[in-house]
Amino acid sequence: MYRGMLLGRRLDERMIRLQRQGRIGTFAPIKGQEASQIGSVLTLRRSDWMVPSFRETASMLSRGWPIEKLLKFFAGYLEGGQPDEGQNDLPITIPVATQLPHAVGLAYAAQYRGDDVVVMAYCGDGATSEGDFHEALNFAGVWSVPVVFLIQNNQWAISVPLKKQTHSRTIAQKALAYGVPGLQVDGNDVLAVYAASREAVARAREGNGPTLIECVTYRLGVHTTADDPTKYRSTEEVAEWERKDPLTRFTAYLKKKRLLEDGLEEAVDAEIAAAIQRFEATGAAEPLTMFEHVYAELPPHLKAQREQAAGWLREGENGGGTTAAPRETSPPMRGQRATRR
Amino acid sequence: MYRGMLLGRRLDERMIRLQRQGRIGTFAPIKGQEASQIGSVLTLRRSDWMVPSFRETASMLSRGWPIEKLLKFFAGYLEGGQPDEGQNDLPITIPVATQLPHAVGLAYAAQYRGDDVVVMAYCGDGATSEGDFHEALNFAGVWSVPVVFLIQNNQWAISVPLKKQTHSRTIAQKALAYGVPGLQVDGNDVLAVYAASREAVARAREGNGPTLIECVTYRLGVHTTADDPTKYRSTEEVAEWERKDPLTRFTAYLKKKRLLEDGLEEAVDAEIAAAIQRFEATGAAEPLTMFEHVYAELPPHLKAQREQAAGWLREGENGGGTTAAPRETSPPMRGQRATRR
Amino acid sequence: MVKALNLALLQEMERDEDVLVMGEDVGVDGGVFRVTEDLHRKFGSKRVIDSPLAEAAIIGTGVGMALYGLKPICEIQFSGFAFQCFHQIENHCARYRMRSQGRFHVPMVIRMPYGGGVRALEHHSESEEQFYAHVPGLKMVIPSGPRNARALLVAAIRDPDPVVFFEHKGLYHAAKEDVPDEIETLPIGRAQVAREGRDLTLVAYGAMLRVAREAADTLAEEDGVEAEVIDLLTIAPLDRETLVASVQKTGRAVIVHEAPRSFGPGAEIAASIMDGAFLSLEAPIARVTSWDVPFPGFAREKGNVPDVARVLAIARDTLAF
Amino acid sequence: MVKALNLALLQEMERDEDVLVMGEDVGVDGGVFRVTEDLHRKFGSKRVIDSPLAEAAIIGTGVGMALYGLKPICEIQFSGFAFQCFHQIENHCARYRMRSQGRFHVPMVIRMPYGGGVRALEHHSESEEQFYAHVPGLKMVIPSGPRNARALLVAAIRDPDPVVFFEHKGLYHAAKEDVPDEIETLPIGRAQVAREGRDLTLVAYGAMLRVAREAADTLAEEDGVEAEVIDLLTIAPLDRETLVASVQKTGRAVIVHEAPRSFGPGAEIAASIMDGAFLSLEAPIARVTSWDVPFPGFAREKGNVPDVARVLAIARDTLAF
Ligand SMILES: Cc1ncc(C[n+]2csc(CCOP(=O)(O)OP(=O)(O)O)c2C)c(N)n1
Ligand SMILES: Cc1ncc(C[n+]2csc(CCOP(=O)(O)OP(=O)(O)O)c2C)c(N)n1
Ligand SMILES: [Mg+2]
Ligand SMILES: [Mg+2]
Repeated sequence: MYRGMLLGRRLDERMIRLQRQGRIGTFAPIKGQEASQIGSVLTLRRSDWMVPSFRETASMLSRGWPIEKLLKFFAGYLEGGQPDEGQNDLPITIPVATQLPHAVGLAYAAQYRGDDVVVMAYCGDGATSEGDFHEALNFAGVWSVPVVFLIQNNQWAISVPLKKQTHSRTIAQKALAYGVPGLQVDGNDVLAVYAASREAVARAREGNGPTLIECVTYRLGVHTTADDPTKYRSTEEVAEWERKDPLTRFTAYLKKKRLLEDGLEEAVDAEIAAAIQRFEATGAAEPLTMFEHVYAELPPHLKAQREQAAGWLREGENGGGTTAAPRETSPPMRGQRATRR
Repeated sequence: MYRGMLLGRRLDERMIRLQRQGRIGTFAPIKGQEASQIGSVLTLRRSDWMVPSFRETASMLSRGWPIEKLLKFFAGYLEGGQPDEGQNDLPITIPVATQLPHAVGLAYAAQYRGDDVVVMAYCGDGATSEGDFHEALNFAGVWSVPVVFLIQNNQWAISVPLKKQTHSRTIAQKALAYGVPGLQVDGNDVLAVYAASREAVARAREGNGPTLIECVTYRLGVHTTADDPTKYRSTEEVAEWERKDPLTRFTAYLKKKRLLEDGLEEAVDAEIAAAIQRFEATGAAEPLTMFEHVYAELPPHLKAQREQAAGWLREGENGGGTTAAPRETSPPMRGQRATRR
Repeated sequence: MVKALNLALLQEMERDEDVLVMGEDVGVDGGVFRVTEDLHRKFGSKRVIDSPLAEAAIIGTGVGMALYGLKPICEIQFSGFAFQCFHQIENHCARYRMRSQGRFHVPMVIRMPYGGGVRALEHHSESEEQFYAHVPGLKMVIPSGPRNARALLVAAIRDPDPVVFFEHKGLYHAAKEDVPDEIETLPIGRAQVAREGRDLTLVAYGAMLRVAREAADTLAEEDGVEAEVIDLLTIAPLDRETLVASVQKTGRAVIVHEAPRSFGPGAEIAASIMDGAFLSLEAPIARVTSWDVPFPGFAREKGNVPDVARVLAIARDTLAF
Repeated sequence: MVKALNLALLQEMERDEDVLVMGEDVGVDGGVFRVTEDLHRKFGSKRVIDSPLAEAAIIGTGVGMALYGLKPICEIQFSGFAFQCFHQIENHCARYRMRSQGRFHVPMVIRMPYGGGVRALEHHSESEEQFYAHVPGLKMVIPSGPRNARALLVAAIRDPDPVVFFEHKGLYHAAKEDVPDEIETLPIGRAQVAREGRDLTLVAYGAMLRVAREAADTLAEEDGVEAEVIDLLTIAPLDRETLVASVQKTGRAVIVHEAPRSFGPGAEIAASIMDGAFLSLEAPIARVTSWDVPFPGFAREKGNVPDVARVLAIARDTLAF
């Protein structure tokens, strides 16, 4: 549990540096939300399903996503969205709240097949304003399927604070609209999150339907690496929440109980460093694979387009690299008319 | 009040006959919901706005929509969706729940301009499942705008009963998700609806924001004239609700109080008959007007298309009729190539 | 055509337990057009699901079921209400294979009634095929009659990719045809030559096929012109081979569709034919379509939707070019 | 271009109290691309509205405001998230004039950043103009640089019809140009000849204009070919006159866009040119576009989005036809 939180935090910090160096693109750090993620995800079995939003690094790592896959995702390789065969997770979803109905559908399918499966779906406070949130919760309620909606209420949706997001006093009470139990927990207390999630997962597993859990937490860092939070929130507010940092808090608790292993930080850092090495060793993306996963079989027009693209690559100066298209100075290709159909 | 309910009921019956005769197309009867509609709409001032769904005949008549306009709408003339200049109503909206955000926007605009305006928006129980319902309510709550959401919970959305529509015990409690007051009233008691609506309208007018009102009522007839409710609900259920018929109930009440005017039925029927005559006297739709309301000004491609269509009409055997295109036997038009651009 | 579609659903559900049906009023009521009639009685409410009124969740939960390995057939009650779920279709149905680099795919069918000419209310008469045809990862199918409707629906259900399946409301009851007992399929992605000819190619699909056929008959009778009629059946991926081969022979083409003209399906069909048969073209490829207006209410629809007379006139223009 | 757009908003808001700005993060934060920077400070939170996270309601409430007589400018944070509100756009923005037979209209602008080449996440790099161009009742505008962006945005705000206004992310900071102090407008519905030529017509818009221009320069230098470059500026209604006039002169055309090819905007452009300039055509009209694949992640985007080399090669093919 602690390891998961620590790994999340340390990787976050490393990723910010990688982003600054241009080795990965925009991503969403999790600093401050480690407890909400780890406390909840650990209540799942391997056979259960996890449906992340875009800020669940810690949950994903805990589910076994290799670090280098996450890095790839944020480096613009869709390979980073490919769970291993048999791994019951959906990939990162960028369009806010759109993953929630998928979670409900998975839960329905599991129930239909008679499988002992619970689905946990993540989203943020801002996501609760989307129509998809509403429709997913409503379907889950009517169908009484085994799904847990884990809302990380980190107080902000980019620059929009909760009070501009909804006039509802809590997110938890939104569950009432669907006849679904709603809980609110201190999302910075990993044990509280664990307890609430365990209850919800158990309820789902026993066939008693969905639960909504609101984890009250805080995004201590930037929204994404493209964001400047000083434009919209005060340093006092951040400082106040920094005092409630879930990692500091759990560290103190474990220290008091003398439960903290030695050398954990070093081990975690070494794991990250090794993964980054593996990430950096991955070759440039093969552009032609973009034709591979459009349909099960390549239809004629895509075959033609693929051939045309392949022709480009063969003739291009730097064919095969990430910047696959021939540069403007390369000899232009001719005679492709036949494949243009 | 009584007159409005009676007019709604009688017109309903006449419209069903018109539909059976093929003089209008599919429409949605209101039988059983007259109290919910009249009790609510009468709390509005003329300067307020009314935003109907597709089953608000009584509300619309009460707001001054001429009967023949409604008939035109259901006869496939979009002229039936044209409110008079200065009439603060939106036209009938077919896509379920999509009108609700419009109501919120109207209310925002009124508040922005400082106008003393309340907006009342109608929808059904089924509509509450749509994302647009959720998003509209949420915006209304955050913005605290003068809007009343009047939900006619008539127990069915076509063939889907309320318990398959949502697992929420009431529709009223859905308001909690938005920090908005929610009321449930007996929608078959016109005075109760009036009282609740008056309270909500007053709250809005005083700047205290939106209210959701759930009118518990029942659709006694078919969903639309294309529907066969015997496929999905029992005659016992219908019979039970027929005993609660809001019109019978209000008639009995007024009779007891000796408040019922004589000759009302005849007057209402005469009004309907006159309107139907006017409706039947309207000429066939001029097809070329379909180009008129696409943009403020006709762009070149529509000018060309309009000319081409006009050519058809001139040459067609039965040009100018509702079945505007020339029949297959008419001499085909030539030389339109120039306008095809 | 309603019966043929119903038979396809029935037989595929009998064949494969993973096939589910979901949508508004598809269960007890049997669908507002009766396409899912009796399925609820036969397969129960877990397999024939009367969903709440929310298109995005119908598709969104369908995606989840498909990711799990089921084969949901989702009905959108009218194509005019499918924009409510367009984000789920574009963001996810069409992309899950790519987004997960092949780990997942979405073997789902999205059925919807489309098209005009049936005296329907606002938003009930449109032809929106273009929106789906432009989305990579989707397949877009429109049958023109009972037999091919059934065969294509079976193929769509078995297809590992998401298929948007349009059913013309005007054909539901009008079109009658004998349909064999045993299951048939037709390949998705293939057009059919519905009538052979050498003077002109008429391209159509859905309810416009009949219009094109009748125009071809009249041309033969009155003008001595033999028009080839191509029934697209699949809009995307477009069967360019069949189109090009025909126009290489005829040199002239007229495309007929109900969708508005500008940026419509006829544009791609024309552009593709030009790509492949440029040197054979003896006249510009013409398009007979609805006008570029929002559907103007059914009192005016006859002036909007293409009919035989319009096709004939434009065909004669094209022949005389 | 960000500054030019910001100036247009500022000046129009100063000029007309009915102009409002609404969207996610457009207020205090000034927009994720800073297009609405400082407006919140100047006009307050009633006119520059930080909305909750719900695209359909942003457009839906915007429609309501417009029906009341205001002129909302709605920002969708990225065009990839606009399908969440596509039903409001198609059902209502585009149709209220028709639906109410002229009693109401929707003088609203829907701004969104679009396009690839900026190393962005999934759903952040697409070009969806086709979807809007096919909807009757909408206008669809895409500027290619700061000055025309500002002039077109002003025109869009003043336009009585709903305008979908795409801003290419790659131009926000890259494109620099002097912009005069006084307000300028450009007519919506008119293309511009960005470079005159007599041998070939290159049609482009948005970020592809630069690509087409560079290709034209190279053609002049290396091949002695004078290409005419047309900057569409408005996608719909399409300025067919300008296109046809150009190709009547050059006889050859290559269309460049970032949207996927099939059923894309290039199809209509090609079909329209064929309609109007058939007898002048000396080669099939070619299209240089992104491939028909979902956006494949930015590690592969250079292989997907058209570049100068591809345009050159296809242009030379077309010239050699
Ligand atoms: C449908 C959609 N609209 C807009 C965005 C842009 N966007 C990305 S994250 C975000 C805010 C999300 O807030 P919240 O749900 O609270 O999650 P958090 O970022 O706080 O984790 C926005 C507006 C998006 N990704 N998807
Ligand atoms: C977005 C959308 N989806 C589906 C439909 C088809 N439809 C028309 S009415 C209706 C049921 C509406 O139920 P409810 O909201 O309870 O209103 P009621 O008909 O009971 O008045 C449906 C599904 C529609 N008009 N719009
Ligand atoms: Mg948040
Ligand atoms: Mg109802």
